[in-house]
Amino acid sequence: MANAKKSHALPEGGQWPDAIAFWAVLAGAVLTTIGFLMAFLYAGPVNGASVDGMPEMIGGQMVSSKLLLSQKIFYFHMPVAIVSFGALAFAGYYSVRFLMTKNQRYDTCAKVAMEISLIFVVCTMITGDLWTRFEWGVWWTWDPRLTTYLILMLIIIAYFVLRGFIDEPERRSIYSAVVSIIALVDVPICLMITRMIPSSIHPVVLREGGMTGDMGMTVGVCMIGMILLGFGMYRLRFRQVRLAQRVQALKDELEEN
Amino acid sequence: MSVVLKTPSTFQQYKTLLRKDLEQEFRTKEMITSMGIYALLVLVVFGAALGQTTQALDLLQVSGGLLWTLIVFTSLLGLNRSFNHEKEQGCLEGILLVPLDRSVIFLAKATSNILFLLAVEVITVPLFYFFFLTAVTPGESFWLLVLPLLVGTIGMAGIGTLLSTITVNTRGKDVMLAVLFVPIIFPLLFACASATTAIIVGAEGAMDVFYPALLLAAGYDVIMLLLSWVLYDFVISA
Amino acid sequence: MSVVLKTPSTFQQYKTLLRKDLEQEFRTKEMITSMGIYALLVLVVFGAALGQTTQALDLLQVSGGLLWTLIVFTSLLGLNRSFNHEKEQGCLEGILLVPLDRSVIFLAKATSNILFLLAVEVITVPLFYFFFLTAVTPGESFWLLVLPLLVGTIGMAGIGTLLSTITVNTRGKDVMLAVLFVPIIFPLLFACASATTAIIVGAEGAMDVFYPALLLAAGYDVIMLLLSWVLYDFVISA
Amino acid sequence: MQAAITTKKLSKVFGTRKAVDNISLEVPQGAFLSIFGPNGAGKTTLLRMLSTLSRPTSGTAKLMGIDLKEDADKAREHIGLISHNSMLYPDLTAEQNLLLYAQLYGVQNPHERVMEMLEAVELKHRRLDVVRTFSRGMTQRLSIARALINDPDVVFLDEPYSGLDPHAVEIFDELIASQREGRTFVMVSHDLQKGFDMCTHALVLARGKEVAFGPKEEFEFGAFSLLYRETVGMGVS
Amino acid sequence: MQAAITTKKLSKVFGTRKAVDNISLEVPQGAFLSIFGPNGAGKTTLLRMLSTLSRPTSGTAKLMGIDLKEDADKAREHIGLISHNSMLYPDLTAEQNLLLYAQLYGVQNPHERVMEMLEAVELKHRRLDVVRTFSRGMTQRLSIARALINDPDVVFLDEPYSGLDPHAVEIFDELIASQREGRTFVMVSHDLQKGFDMCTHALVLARGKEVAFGPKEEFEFGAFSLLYRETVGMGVS
Ligand code: HEM
Ligand SMILES: Nc1ncnc2c1ncn2[C@@H]1O[C@H](COP(=O)(O)OP(=O)(O)OP(=O)(O)O)[C@@H](O)[C@H]1O
Ligand SMILES: Nc1ncnc2c1ncn2[C@@H]1O[C@H](COP(=O)(O)OP(=O)(O)OP(=O)(O)O)[C@@H](O)[C@H]1O
Ligand SMILES: [Mg+2]
Ligand SMILES: [Mg+2]
Repeated sequence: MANAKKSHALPEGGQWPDAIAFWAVLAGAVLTTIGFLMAFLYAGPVNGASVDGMPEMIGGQMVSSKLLLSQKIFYFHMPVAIVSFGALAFAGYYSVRFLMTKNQRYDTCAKVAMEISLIFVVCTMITGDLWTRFEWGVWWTWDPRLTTYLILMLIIIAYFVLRGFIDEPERRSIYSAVVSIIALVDVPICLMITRMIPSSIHPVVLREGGMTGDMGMTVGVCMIGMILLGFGMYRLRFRQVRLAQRVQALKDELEEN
Repeated sequence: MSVVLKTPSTFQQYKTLLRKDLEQEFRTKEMITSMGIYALLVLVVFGAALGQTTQALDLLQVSGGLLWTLIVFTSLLGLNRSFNHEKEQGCLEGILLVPLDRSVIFLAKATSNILFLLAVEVITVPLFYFFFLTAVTPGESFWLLVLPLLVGTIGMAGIGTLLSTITVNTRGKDVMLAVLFVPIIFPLLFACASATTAIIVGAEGAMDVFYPALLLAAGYDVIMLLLSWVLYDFVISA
Repeated sequence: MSVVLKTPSTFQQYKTLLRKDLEQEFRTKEMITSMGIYALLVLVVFGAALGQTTQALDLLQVSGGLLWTLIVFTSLLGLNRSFNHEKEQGCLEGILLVPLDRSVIFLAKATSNILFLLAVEVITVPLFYFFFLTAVTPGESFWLLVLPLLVGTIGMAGIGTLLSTITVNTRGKDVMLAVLFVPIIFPLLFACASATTAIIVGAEGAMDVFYPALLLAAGYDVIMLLLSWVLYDFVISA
Repeated sequence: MQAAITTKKLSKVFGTRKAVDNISLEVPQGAFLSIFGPNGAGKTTLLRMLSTLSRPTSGTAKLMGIDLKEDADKAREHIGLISHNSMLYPDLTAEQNLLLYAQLYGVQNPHERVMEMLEAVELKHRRLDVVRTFSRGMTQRLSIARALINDPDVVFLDEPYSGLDPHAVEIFDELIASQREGRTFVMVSHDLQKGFDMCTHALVLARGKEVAFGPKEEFEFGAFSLLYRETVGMGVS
Repeated sequence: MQAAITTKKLSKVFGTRKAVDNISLEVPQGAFLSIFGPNGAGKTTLLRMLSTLSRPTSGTAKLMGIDLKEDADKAREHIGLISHNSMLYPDLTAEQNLLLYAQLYGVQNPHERVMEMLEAVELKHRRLDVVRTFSRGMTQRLSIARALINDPDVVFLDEPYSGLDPHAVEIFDELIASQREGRTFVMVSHDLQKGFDMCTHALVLARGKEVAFGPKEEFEFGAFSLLYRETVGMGVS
């Protein structure tokens, strides 16, 4: 009952996390920049090889400098990918909450989380694809990881197309909640596929023995930066959407009286 | 006459609903003919597309993928129509007015979709064999093909029933269903196609691919069907 | 105000009708988004289907066929919707009430279908290239691809406009359109796919295949468009 | 003066069913013809033939002296039709919709004419809104504006009142009244009282055949009402 | 005796629009409630909530003493609904359609009950025909049979007369009259005269809010008519 009451009260304005949202974005940006610098200045190339324009011998393979440099993409690629999954998980959580309470607020939360995850998914695709270009020399292969991730992106796009194609608000939120929950099933598949299908050429760090300390440090900084960025963007966007809803509701109320 | 109501068992209601779909199909034969013809057309288009190659192409290698592409497109068509029937005269609301468990509606509809899809497959898979595989020699345990077919069909019809319940209420239903269905069904499609290809090629160690892929598909089926079942109540009452 | 009517020129009416379709699309972006996404989905399904192969498949050999299959399915979808719009509120009858030559309606609708299909191709063909052809080296006169694309698109949109006018009034429109469209379009599809494959493979003597195929396609276009134009009056007044 | 509508033995056959059977009418200019009859009597079919949307199986029909078979396009300049369907594109704005029709008809000052019509149906302030967002009553008003944009001499109305609330009905009545001067109207309706009040001529159809036709003066409401009840009592054909 | 329908502060919000706003009613068993109001007033929305097809945003509704939120399935046993849609499968025969619903409801002698209802709506001779071939009037009759097959205690009617010819209206009226004994009816209508004549209770809605509600005795037709006109004159919300 309390919930039902809240659900059609006016959409609230700012809440405490909004106060730190801006700072989170700022800190995230700073940390990511630091991570970027560390990737090139602090973290050593793989196995301590040096970048001097000459091919190096690593693990019995000749590796060119270009490849060693492109390895730097990793420091951004993985954190971005992880955050994209995280945002999706939050969207799924809010969708479940919405179905349980029918509180419109959760629908907005889920939608904004989806938007954030779309941004990060696109970034993963871009960084991953740049890497694909340097590492494997092609723009695209139908590797299982790449394919499943592309599919994940399509589901997220489908979520927004669905929202756009339904006019009634209640139906829209219920349907999109259901779709985002179903979409969540794809996340573990996407995560596990490199481990399940051995023929996959997408690397798995944990399987191949991990990173050196300096690399781990850099990844960590980037990771925290990206998480802060994701959170801050989420809150800022949420507040904007919520305030817009509030204005609309106030307008409607004025019109009615 | 006084009317006595006795709440029927869930199973009876399931049977009643399923029978309705079958009776309807029996009278019009609309679903099976249209899906069948469509499948045939898709086959022809594929044939033309692959017939382009000047060198002999290793058809065995792609046949699994082709077969499943065919099934996906055909089931898209069938799913689209199956809920259009329910909407036509507001029949779905008539059913919703009856005191029955919502998941019965899901189960009945999913079952009829499975049956229609299987019926269409009984026609198209031999045709597929005829068009693409008579020139080559598929592996000997070819008959195992029925397993991925069964698992895939069940999964597609199940999730498809949920999704088409959603899209029947949206603008541009046909595209919307495709947009949701294809990506969500993808892991299943992928696993089934792998299993099918392994079987058809029949190379050494085919079974090492076949069983894991089949298992994956079955697992996906179970998760998705459970999820669809749980979520169906929300979707249909929206 | 007294109303003065001056019968506008055919070309003006053509422009007015075409502008209506474009304005509508501009507002909703429905046709292009839905066709675009659908094309992307078909691409992914093909990719996954062909990605199954353990041995490297000669993608160049099938790419022409794949591309055209993709275009056929996408245009089927678009054609289906384009007349649904006209039917929605009886708008087609509103247009028929106006004193204008029926073939203007055909030309305007065919033009808008061509434009939408081309717009979608502008997105999907690069994607197709990206997904399938970056790993291999297509022939060097690759850019000639635009010729069969243009010829094929014009033919498909033209005949498709006629056929979708017919099927929009039948039960089960989507299948009916596919059933009529695919066989009738088949020669065009075949010729275009040949030309495209020849170009993409770029082997010696490719041009010996390319130009005759293109010519065939163009000839088919001309005949079919003339025929559609003549027959349109009968179809739309039925 | 020339008659607005003249039909001679007009028939329409669907398969083996005669939807309209040998109808001969003559409706003078400026008249208001009400058509009555049970479901399936052929009213809509007759209206569609007269408005050139469907071709008669046999017989001739003339509109403002123009034979519909010979010169349909010329006749179309004189025709306005309001049917169950609004004939408006839901995704275009009110203004775009009217402009489309104005330009197709070749109205000389299309923009001014559109504004004038929007004002007449009191929708000028909503002209930039997409028709999809209009309520049923607003859509109906716009549909009237659309039908009258080419200043037609003959206006056909197929059950224009169905589904309207009383206020919407009032607005519609006023509009029709203000437009009657010099125009011929043909209206299909199931509401005997209303249809009879408005008309100058009445036609009762049953199973495609004419049961009664004539100027209103020839009928007395009581008797006409009885005749109508009887006809309708024949049931669905 | 227990009330047939009780609502307390029933509301339904679509997005930010309040389609039904704080409606509290109490309708005794055996009553006939007529609901009036302009287009978009929330009549259909209210009916859909009461017939469990849509969930209230807030407030409670009870039907025959059963809370709709808590035990919708139990309440559904008492509900019959005739909406704009026939809710009949066009490709099944009349008999198959009724049998489907009879069996879903768990009627004890489904075949006999179906025959009985077919006789009541005078369609027994057409029972083996597919509904697609039925005329509008016949479909409407079958739809009534469908709604009453489970012998519901409360029957909801949403604009049941729209599009019917006078004969079909008569048949419908007779059927309703013969079924009124012991049943509660709720009807939405734009026809004030008819709706007021039939009812024992009346409700006027505007913009989702109750404008007037009470047993018919409390209203005098002239005043009620005036109130209704005023409400409708408020226009589409
Ligand atoms: C478009 C192309 C790509 C996409 C969509 C993609 C996607 C992903 C995703 C989603 C993750 C995080 C999930 C996980 O940890 O398993 C990830 C991690 C990773 N990716 Fe990629 N990737 C792409 C290309 C590449 C390429 C070309 C390489 C290197 C050659 C690469 C190397 C890695 C590594 C090393 C990790 C961390 C893996 C781990 O910790 O298990 N990725 N990628
Ligand atoms: N396109 C068609 N094909 C076949 N039969 C048709 C067609 N259109 C109408 N009919 C038949 O012609 C007859 C007349 O139909 P029409 O629509 O003109 O009736 P009406 O008088 O407008 O009835 P209502 O009051 O229900 O609108 C009916 O029996 C109908 O079944
Ligand atoms: N599914 C929905 N989503 C959003 N808004 C809706 C929905 N259904 C109805 N509404 C809105 O709720 C209000 C009430 O609609 P409702 O259909 O109940 O009106 P009504 O009283 O039945 O009108 P009419 O006389 O035109 O049938 C309208 O403003 C309508 O736009
Ligand atoms: Mg009619
Ligand atoms: Mg209503």
